[in-house]
Amino acid sequence: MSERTFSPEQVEFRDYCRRWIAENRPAAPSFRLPLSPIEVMTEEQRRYLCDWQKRCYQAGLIGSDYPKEYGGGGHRGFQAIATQELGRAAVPYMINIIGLNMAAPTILNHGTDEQKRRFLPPLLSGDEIWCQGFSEPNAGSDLAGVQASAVRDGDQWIVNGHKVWTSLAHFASWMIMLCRSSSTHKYEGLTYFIVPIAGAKGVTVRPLIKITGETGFNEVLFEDLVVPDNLRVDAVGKGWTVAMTTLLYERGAAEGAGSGGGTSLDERIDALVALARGMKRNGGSAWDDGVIRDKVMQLAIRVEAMRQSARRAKVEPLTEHPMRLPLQSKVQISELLQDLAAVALEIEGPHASLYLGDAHAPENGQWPLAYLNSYGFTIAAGSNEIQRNILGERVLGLAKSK
Amino acid sequence: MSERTFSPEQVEFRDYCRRWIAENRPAAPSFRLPLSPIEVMTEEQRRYLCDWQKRCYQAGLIGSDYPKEYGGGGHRGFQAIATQELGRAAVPYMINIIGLNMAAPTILNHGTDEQKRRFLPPLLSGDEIWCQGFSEPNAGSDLAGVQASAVRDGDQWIVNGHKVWTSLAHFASWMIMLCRSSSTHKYEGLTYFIVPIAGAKGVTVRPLIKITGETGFNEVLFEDLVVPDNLRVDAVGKGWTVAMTTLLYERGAAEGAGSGGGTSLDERIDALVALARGMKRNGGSAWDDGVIRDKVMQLAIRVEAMRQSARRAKVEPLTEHPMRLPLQSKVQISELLQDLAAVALEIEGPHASLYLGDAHAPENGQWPLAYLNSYGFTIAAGSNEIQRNILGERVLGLAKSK
Amino acid sequence: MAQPKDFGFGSEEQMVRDSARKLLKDAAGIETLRALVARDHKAAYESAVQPAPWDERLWTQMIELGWTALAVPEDAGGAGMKMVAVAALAEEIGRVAVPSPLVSTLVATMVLRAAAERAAAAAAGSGPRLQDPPAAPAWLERIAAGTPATIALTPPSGSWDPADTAVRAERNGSSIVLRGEAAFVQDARKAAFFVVAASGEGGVGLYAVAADTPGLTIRPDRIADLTRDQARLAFDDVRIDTSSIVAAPGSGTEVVEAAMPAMLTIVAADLCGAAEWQLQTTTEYARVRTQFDHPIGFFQAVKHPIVNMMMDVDRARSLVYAAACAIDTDPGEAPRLARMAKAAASDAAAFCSDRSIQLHGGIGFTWECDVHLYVKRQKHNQFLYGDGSYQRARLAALIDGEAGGPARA
Amino acid sequence: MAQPKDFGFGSEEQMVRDSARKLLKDAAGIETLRALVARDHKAAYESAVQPAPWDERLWTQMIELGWTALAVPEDAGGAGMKMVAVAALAEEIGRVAVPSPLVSTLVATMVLRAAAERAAAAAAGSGPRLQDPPAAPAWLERIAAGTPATIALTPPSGSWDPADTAVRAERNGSSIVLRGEAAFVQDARKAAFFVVAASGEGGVGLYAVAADTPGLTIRPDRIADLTRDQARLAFDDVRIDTSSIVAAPGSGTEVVEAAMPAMLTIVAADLCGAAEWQLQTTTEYARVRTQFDHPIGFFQAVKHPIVNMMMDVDRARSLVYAAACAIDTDPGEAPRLARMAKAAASDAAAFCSDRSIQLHGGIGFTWECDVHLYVKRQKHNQFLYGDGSYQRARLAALIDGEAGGPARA
Repeated sequence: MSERTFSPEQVEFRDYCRRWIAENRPAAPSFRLPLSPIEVMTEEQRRYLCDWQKRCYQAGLIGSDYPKEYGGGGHRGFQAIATQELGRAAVPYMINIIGLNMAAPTILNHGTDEQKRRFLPPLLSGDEIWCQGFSEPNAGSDLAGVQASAVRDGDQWIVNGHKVWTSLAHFASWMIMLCRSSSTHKYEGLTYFIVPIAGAKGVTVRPLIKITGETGFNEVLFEDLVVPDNLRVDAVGKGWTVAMTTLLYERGAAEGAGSGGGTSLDERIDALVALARGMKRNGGSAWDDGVIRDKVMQLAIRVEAMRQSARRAKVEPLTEHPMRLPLQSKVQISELLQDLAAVALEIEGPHASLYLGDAHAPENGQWPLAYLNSYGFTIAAGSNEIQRNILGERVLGLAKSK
Repeated sequence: MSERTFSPEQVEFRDYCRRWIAENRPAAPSFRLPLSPIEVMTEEQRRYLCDWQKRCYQAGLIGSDYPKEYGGGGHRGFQAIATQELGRAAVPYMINIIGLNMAAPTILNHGTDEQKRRFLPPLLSGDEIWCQGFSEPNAGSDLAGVQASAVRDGDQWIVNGHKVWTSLAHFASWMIMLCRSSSTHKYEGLTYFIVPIAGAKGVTVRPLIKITGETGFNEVLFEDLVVPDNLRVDAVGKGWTVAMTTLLYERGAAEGAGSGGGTSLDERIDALVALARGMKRNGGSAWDDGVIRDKVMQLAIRVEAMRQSARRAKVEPLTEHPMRLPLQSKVQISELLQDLAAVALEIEGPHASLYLGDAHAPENGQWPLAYLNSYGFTIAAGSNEIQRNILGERVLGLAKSK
Repeated sequence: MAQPKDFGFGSEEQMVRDSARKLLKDAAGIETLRALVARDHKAAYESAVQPAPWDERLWTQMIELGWTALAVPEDAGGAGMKMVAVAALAEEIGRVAVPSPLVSTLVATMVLRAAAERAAAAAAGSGPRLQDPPAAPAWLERIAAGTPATIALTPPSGSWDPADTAVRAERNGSSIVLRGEAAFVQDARKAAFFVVAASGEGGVGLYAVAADTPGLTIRPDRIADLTRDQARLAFDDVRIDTSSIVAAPGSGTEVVEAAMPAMLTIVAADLCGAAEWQLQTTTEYARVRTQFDHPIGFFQAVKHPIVNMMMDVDRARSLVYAAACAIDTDPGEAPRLARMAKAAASDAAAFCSDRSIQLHGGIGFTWECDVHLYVKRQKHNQFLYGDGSYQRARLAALIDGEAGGPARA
Repeated sequence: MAQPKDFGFGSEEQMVRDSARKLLKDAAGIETLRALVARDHKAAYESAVQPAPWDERLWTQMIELGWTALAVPEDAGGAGMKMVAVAALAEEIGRVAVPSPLVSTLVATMVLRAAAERAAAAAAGSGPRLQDPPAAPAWLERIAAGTPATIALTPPSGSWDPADTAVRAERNGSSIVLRGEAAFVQDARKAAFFVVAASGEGGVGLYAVAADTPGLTIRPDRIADLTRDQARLAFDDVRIDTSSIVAAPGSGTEVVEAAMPAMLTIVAADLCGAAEWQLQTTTEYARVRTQFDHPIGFFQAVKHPIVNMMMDVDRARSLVYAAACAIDTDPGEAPRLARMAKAAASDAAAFCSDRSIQLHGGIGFTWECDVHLYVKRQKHNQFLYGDGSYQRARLAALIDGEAGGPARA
């Protein structure tokens, strides 16, 4: 974001955002807010966060760049400003992260006008929560191995199957879902749907417990769910293409920030330095330890590089293959978050044993939690092993590993 | 080697070795001796080193544990002592390293009595130099993909093919060679031979130039070479099994030490510390740099662990799968040597640019040379990628990556 | 290297290891562990006070098999077994990740042993005279008889140097008063007494304090690892007598330093046993789990990391037995080898933990999969007494302190 | 981050880059390079004096295309192009690994530019008054006109801090005498003059010294990299006059510090270009080379390292243009971003070099395979002005020096 190149409108909007946030910052909740929206578990957390997203939406800080007719602000280059200001202010994140970061851009890119009018406004306002149904028990990392079936029946589809890793499904009205509409072709046999979750007949949502001891992500079972054809996204057999679009936007989800604030990566680096300065290690502070300094700086470099690569990806003369940088971001961010947490534990030393809610845990024990949760990002949405296959095959043209 | 458990004979032998080495240490040559025997290039180097090996052999410091009838000393537990004393004394290495470390043990394990009587004595004395013919232009890392053919013709074999990476072939009388005797089975189609090199009809030795600019390893072409059947090692179709035995003993070759001295890994660690103490880095010495200290200590730990694993491999109750430790040593040592050299370059900083023979190069520029040569060990004799397949498949029972 | 080729691991040591393997296989399998510590995720992490479940019946069996007496010198009623036997036992404990005070008790034993040796040396006149009779042997006898114990040497800052202790000792006449805090006390709620480092005039001393001594409060930490408990000890005018002085003021840091190689070796052995479980479990999963029409172990992105796990474990395991053997036969080598063993084991545990989750894929991220139980135990032990880079910093300091290269420093 | 979204990389900069790509593709292909530097392995490493072959005709074309004038300010007869253009040019040079004095000349240009700016500031009264007329512009004009130059700031110890220079300057009247040694001078045998750091009363100054000045001896090093030459300069009573004083005594270190971000960015860009060649070449080999009935790129043990090479290169490349853009538009950010760029590029080069040999297998170990030419150039640049961990140590020091976190320090 180059403030130097701001238009007068953008400058004005930035100032407006700052004012509005200053005046409308929500009171800290009496209960713990999880680190990331995909860990939201309780009804009181949901209500608090939905209320916050709605107010941001009404104030124009969410959906700013979406067309007016789809419930957006109809601006250009406003959302990044609002997002940045929300981030700087470190206010709560947007709960409808999967809707905002994955469903909305997918629908905008591939959906019908009818779908856009119907789904985008309540998505942006947070009135309807969204979840994602890609992973399956037997297709964890082989996304194209999806088996949940959609069988055409006149102008509707009968959906059966089993999805896992569906964060927020326990609150969700809708799911973006990848289904197998034909078993003859692996990739061309996939079709992409919007399917109802809350209260829908034939849908069962079961919470799964994570290694952290948190719930907050689910498995969803479909038994003869009836889905009208007008909830199909893009053409029959185009599911893989649409899913790739969705994954391109998942970045935000992995970062745990969402389109609306949360801790920025820069802030996490600052936090590591502060943490290291405060921790005793081998006679001095951890920050005096050359190895710790080196590791923290390696992370700082990766954070900066990610920001600069996102910037370079938009500069055509400085990019080769158009997918070369975008397809890297999932691997980069998920591994960065993992290494960040691992280094934080090293800095904490014995304090790394202290878990969430321990009276003496540094930063309330968030780092051991973040470390465990980081595997959600390196495993989900196409494990990083598969991401590397995709990069090698689609970008570099190496032979398919399967 | 536990001196505490030495028998009186061993103590006496150790003292004898020390005395003999002290009295017979060869005069430093007027020319440069390469870091490792497989880099020996010139005739004067060969003569100097062959003479040294012969004197060690005659003194009983080489072949000490081989049976008397095969030209050995007929002792038990003497060779390790002699090797250790030669190592401590940092005298020149044994030039016939491939003979000593690979051919001799293979022949002893799989050869006929006739073969042992014929080949072992001149091998131990260094009168006959040996080389190894496993790798081929199209079977670099796929050892079982060997194409050099041996076609039976009565009681002899006709050998055709092309071997690469044959260090010392330009001096060698004999080669241990893996040939394809049947194209129907990949593994069972291999047979192992002893074949003549020097002066043999149908054999051409061509030097290859390494990335270091050194020659010292070759390609060997075979055109209708006639090999009598009594030079076959073990049964027809048993070649793969015999080759595995050979590779088990290659360890020494990778270490560049050979059965008789050279720089020990401990000495290389000491050298790194000394180097770091002498190099300026960021205001202090490189040894004051926490990152450098950490990296050198990581290497020291790997060196010690390798020694202790070799020790543990012989203690049945502390090992699981019998091949688990032995099959690791090639990967471990080759990567250790590579990382050692890479860290040495980091310590040297700008001095790492100075190559062999530069007046101001630390340690005469050996480290940049050692770094480049280290790839010989990670690539040759089954690349480390293949070694990891073998470990995963043969030791852990994972599915063959073929 | 003046040590027996076979690490001195003979038939006696093998018997200890094999009987341990047998008992633990029957009494502490993975199902038992899961039922014991992971039945309810809410209870595990959200109870007001974190539960610290352990199998006291199993503990009785351990005592009957003589595991607490194992490392206690014979003259204190113990079996006086070699360190290689203790290491093998700790390795088996790690392999099953069983919650019990055994490892903490073995560690406390090592400190008390060092204290007793020093006191004996002093009595023999080869050290400074003592004003009080040596108390360590009596406490060792209690351990031999089956009393669980643990050490409390570490201040809230987490410094591993007992000289930094945050407990003060004040003596008047034959009674000593302790004030302050000790943190990161392992298995505190299972121990019957603590070996406490406290500073006072004369320097740091070590004191054995019964868990039920008035003025001593045990404040449980909330930790990630479900296979142990950890606590802070608050000393509010805790009054003890001279029979509690296991290391006289001024000798405490030296005693701990003497015991440190054994302490590091025990934790490193525990790490190795657990890492081997992670290796075997991940290997088994890679054999049976199929994707893209192959068992995932077919793919080098799975196979090669597993092979690297194996090589890390073996590196660490070889160093553990080398360190243990040095403690038995070649003490001068022990500090270097023990630091190396803890460094290698900590790094192996970190890598094996990382890959064991990742390679299990989605299932590995769920509570129902046992992998997380070991990951959390490994992360805990990785940092206990200092992680890999901490140990390497100490190794480099050893080199600066002495002549010769690292490989023999 | 107050910088243009597109790094300010517009049509002009693109034209420079594209014309460079075209010329170098035609005039400096891999066959040309091999024929130039690697025809004879004995000559390369065993001649009494190591040869330093370069294509002087190509150099003339570079001058004609205005590459030496590119970074020279317009008021000194240059094109005064942006740093992003200079970075793009350096990247193209690295991609073909062509031996030429261009990179060294660009680096010298950056130091002279910083010197000229400081002198101008001084003249404008915003700095200490100067006793001599500023000489830097005149030397910049020579470069613009096509004179190759290089810097000589580094003592034999290899310290990158010009304050440690091993050259002494002694002034009497209008003449200065230089005595001592400068080491690690890049392309010394191709340069027509050197920018030398020398200490004297008043502190470290910078002096431009023609290569043929009496008393100056160029002693070529024997180096591994065949795509450049490096030498030591011996100054035996080298007499120069005030027209050689490009930075007055006391201002030398400051000037070099001001130029350092640009110096680091140029070398980092060179590293990125060469790393991209290593990536593409290794990728191509993995596509065509078949083993086990598959192109080796089929195997994840080959595919995934190549993908990691790509991610390393992209990380570094993004930082290079960020640093260059900061130098153009946001100087406060430049030191941090340039150190990051050099760190990332050095590490990327190290990894790409390592894998480019290993994944080429047997052939990659032979002289006939071009891979080694790039590996040696990369190892050289990896350490020039400090490798990855050196840069990170400086970055951490930046944080200690300033408020705010590393990401904005």
